[in-house]
Amino acid sequence: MIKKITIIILFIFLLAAVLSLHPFGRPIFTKMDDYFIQNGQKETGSNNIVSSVVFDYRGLDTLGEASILFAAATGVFIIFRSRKKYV
Amino acid sequence: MSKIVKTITSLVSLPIIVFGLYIISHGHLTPGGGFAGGAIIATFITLLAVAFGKEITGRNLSKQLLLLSESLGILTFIILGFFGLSSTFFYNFLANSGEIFGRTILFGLNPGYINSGGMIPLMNLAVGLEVFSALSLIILLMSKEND
Amino acid sequence: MLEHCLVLLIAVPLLAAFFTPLAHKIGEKLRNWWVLFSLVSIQFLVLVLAKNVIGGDIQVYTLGAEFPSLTSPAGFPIRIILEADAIAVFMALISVFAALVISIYSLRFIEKYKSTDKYYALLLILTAGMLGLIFSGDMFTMFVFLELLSIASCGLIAFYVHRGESLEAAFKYIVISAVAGLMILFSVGFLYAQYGLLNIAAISSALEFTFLDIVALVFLVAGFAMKCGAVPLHLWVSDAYGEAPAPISAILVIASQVSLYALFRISFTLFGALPLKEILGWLVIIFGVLSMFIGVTMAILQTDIKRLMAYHAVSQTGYMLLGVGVGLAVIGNTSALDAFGITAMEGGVFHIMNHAIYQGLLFLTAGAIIYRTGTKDLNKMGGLAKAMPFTAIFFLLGSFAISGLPPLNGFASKLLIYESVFRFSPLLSIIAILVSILTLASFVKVFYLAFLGSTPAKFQKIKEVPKSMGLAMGILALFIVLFGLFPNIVVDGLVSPAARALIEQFQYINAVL
Amino acid sequence: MISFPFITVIILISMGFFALVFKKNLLKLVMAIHIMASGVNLFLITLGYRQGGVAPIFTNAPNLNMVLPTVQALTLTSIVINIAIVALMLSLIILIYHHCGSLDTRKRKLKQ
Repeated sequence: MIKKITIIILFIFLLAAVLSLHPFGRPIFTKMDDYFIQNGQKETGSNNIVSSVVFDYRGLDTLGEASILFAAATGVFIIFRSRKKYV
Repeated sequence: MSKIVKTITSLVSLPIIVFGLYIISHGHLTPGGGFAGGAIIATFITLLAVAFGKEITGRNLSKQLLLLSESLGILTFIILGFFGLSSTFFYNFLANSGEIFGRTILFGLNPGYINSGGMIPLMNLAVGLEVFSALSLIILLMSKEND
Repeated sequence: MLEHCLVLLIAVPLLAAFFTPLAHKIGEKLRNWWVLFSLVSIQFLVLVLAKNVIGGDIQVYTLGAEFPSLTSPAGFPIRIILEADAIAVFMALISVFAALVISIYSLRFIEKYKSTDKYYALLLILTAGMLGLIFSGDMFTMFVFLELLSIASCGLIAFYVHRGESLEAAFKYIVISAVAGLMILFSVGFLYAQYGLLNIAAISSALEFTFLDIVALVFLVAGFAMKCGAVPLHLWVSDAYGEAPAPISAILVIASQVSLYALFRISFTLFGALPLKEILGWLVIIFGVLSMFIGVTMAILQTDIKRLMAYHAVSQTGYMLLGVGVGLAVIGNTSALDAFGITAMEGGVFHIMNHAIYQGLLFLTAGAIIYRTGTKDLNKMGGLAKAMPFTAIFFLLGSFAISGLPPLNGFASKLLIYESVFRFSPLLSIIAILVSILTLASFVKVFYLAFLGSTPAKFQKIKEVPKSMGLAMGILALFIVLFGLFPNIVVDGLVSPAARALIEQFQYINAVL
Repeated sequence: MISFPFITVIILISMGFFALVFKKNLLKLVMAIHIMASGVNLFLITLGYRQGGVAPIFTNAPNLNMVLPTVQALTLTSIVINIAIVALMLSLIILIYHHCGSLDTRKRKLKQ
């Protein structure tokens, strides 16, 4: 019973938090994104600003993400390394 | 799987690969890029695993090859980062430099020139290879029935 | 080359991790040398970085800019900025040193299992994840490297696939890490919605006291508290440390200390300006006291040697939370802060290093026992002291250090905590001393059951552990005694600049803006 | 006017959290994590929308009023992290099923 109450409290808390956000479609502070849109092409030379953000402005995130995929594939390989002898 | 499914997979596999490579190579012009294109090509391996079953998933050779290509893909990606170490890690030294991908792009709409992204197309290819082999490796490993 | 060593600390372990499977294809020997060589070079890089960060100012590195210190071309930070101040270098020293010792230990410990190159690749990725989480000055990069840490350690916890418990432990660990990561990502979304920035220094300078900031603070503290093994969400700790291979449990202790560091980074640097520091301080103190007490009471009941040490790790995390929580609670009035707040924080931070060392040594000795006898159950063991004298000595050293007996390093940091917390509120420090006595009691029981008494039939002819495992345990034991006998060198040289760096939030911000 | 996308985000996250807390089957736990992750991704994407905005790609874009690009980069990373977590969980479930014969978290009978 307590779990149901906590879920409802969490729902109301989240609802109050989200409703006090900026209205959908009108973000308040966009100076970082306007900088990307204005000089994305000049600095990185690519038309797709999202690709320039993913690979050039925030390259370390993509390196972390590619190594996350590498770690997941290695983890799955460790888990399934030998279904027959289980060693 | 039945004969029809096998023939259809062999027919449809080439368009999937070409479309995936298009998405990867035009990552800096059109939506998509390394991750989306790699995932598209990984569906080709899933299709093979579903259609041909044990012939594909049982073979160990395909898994070793995928392991190799995964390590190669991510090694090229991190070495591209090391190339820029003259000024800082991940520095886009190819952009606006006139060399292989160095065409300078001015602000505003343009039809999109293929050799314009600087290091971004190379990174797209490296990440595409890595994502393709990681996802298909996971699919092949998980679909190994206990023989 | 010097200013690049901050980013090389993250790039070199990743490069080494991606090359290990290829090195394994060439030869087993080559792979071992490759892993050890890369870890030694990372250790060298950390020492170089530590030398000029402890003495001088905060090192800043912008990835992808023309030159490393071009942090904000348009008045606010655009790219990802790595930032190393004294506390970050302090944590990095512990993580890299532990990873080096653990890879020396697991050369012989893991060799009889299949796919050992994957084990070393994941170990190096785990080290890169820890270093990335420590040095990232960007909220989203912190989230990415926290996830990298969780996924790499989930693969390692499930290493003994033939035992059902370790699969269950890995599943519980990955569920908790996924939920914690989603909470942190949700709060990064809230902070981005309000300020349009992702850099920690930029957000904390633009922070105003709105309702959404409190929501973001709640989710961040909840997410990192889940990952650092504090009491209310410590369910995964006993399973994860108990079922993983012994060297992996030792480095998982450091991984949860690193998310403890991230919790301090959030509460001190990111939300430094918020006036509600006392409530946050008291919250951390309550987490600490609960962890101390529940950890030790659960530990006494255990019969499995590694689960017992896992619960002790939870109770020791309580000491760190208590120490730094007292510092956070009194950060408002400067008179109390200078009186005992600083010493409380120094005690907490110094305890992070000591705990990492002696908890690592205890897990490695448990691994040595399991390597030779094959069982984890204390009732089946007995009389191992004659057959494994070195392991017995190392275990004794570790248990004396964890229960804070004078000549060893546990006593040095616990004394700092007792003194300062006593002046804050006597009851808390009495509880801390009581928990230390209970810890000593439980470890005396373990020593008697495992090492003294009659040797069961099948353990008559077991030999001492191989050289490389003995060497790894010896290095840790050496540092226990060293820090115990000369604590002031370490406290003045490493710990007090780290504690001061946590408090001085404006230095962190001026380095970027 | 109420911003409806944020309400769907909250519904998704609470549904995921509800299933995580109450459901006992391991597979349903994986689905719950996946639903919560897509809820958070939707939250990130809707934060970056601008009224009448177009995707921030300059090849033949209809107009220059563009949506915020950084949020889409964050969501790309978050989706890949979610793939990795679900892949690890599913492979663990396959082997747990081998060991325990059932996916119910309460029944803990080890087969061998």
